[in-house]
Amino acid sequence: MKLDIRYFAWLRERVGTAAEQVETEAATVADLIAELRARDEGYAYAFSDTGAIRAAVDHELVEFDAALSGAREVAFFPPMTGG
Amino acid sequence: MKLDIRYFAWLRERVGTAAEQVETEAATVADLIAELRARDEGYAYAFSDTGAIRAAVDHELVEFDAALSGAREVAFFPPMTGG
Amino acid sequence: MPAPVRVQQAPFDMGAELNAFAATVPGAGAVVSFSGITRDLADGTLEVMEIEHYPGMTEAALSAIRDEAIARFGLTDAMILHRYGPLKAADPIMMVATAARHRADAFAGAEFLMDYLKSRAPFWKKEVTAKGAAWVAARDEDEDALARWSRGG
Amino acid sequence: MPAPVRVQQAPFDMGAELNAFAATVPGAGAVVSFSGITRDLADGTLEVMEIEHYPGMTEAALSAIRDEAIARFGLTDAMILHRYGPLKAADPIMMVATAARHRADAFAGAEFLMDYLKSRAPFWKKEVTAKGAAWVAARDEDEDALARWSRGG
Repeated sequence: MKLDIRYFAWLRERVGTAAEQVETEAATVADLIAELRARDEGYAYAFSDTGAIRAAVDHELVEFDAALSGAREVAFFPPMTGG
Repeated sequence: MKLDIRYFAWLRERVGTAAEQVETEAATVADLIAELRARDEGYAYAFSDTGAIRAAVDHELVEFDAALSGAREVAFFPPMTGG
Repeated sequence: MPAPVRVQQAPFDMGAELNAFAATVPGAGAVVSFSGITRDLADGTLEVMEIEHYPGMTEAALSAIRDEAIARFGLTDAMILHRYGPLKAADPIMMVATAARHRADAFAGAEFLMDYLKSRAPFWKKEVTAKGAAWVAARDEDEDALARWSRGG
Repeated sequence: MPAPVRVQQAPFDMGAELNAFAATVPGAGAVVSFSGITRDLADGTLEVMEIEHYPGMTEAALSAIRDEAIARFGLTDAMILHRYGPLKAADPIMMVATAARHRADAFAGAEFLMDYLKSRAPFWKKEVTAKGAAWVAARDEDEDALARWSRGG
């Protein structure tokens, strides 16, 4: 399936792009992270501390075991600091 | 000693005056209440439920056992309802 | 700069008060305001809400409550404004505002001000309808609300 | 009437926002506002605070938080406004306001909104000085503050 991926804050800076489209068969967010991390050193570094990363699927915060079936957009970012 | 006494809210309405000056030897607020209550039926009624009455001496909330020596103004009123 | 404690009969503009307060709190990251508004009776018959107070004691009590809140929560600043006299439904009655570096202190300071002001500042409300007038009774909840500030300092 | 959830780059006037909000909450006796203000660094060197957000998700998250607060505390109404883009020290960043019949719900609703918004709305802050830029780290206290809302319902 095709997935739009978006990156924010220091995760965006580390992977070097704000958005990309990937072709993937990842079943869960965790699977997708493993795929991305295997790409190159930049991605491996960006995703090295998954405790400091949050994920959203189609604008909804999810845990890493969330399924990707039917998903259109996945986003990765550090813990939020609004307010 | 001479004391200015002030009444507020329904206590004022029941005693029928907002302020008066009294000559008293009352040692405490409780003594003063006893003196006032003994005056007439209106005062007796006004001070019948002392649990519903608060007192201030010289603008400071006090308990009924507070001493009156040196006091200039004593005020009686129901529980406050500001805000 | 308006005085930090005001007791007045005149109406006030809560937005203008908030802006004036927020303009004078350098270094604060959090500003909280509370505004109390005259509520109509359940059956919509309120003609006037009369607010009586004790001139002299009122100002002293509000100043003491403000000083205590600033010291206790390390507030950058705090203000209290309270009206008296005849009010109509939907009229603003009073307002407090607090400023602090962080939000927890600004919120706690404002709640502390309100809890003390409700039960310790000499104001009394009387609801007047076509059928007569009745003094508003103090609520047990308001007295209970004070108790939380003596726990744990 | 302004939209109850707004995400914008433009500055806002917190006093005007408070007045506009308070004008539309009939029956409420209590209105609480919280305004967040950009704080300078301890050594006064902040040049810009950059706020990044996730368009689309931000609005959805804020709307969901607002709906939850209204339902949970029986609020008359609630509003949330949050800026993004480059801000300077002392610039207002964001604001929430709540209205309820009684003060306890208005305060709790505003604190709930702030606690959720801090850790659950997709905003990220970056502090820029002459020496470089640093992303603001999430504070453990902010995550802890969320926990209180799951106790006791």
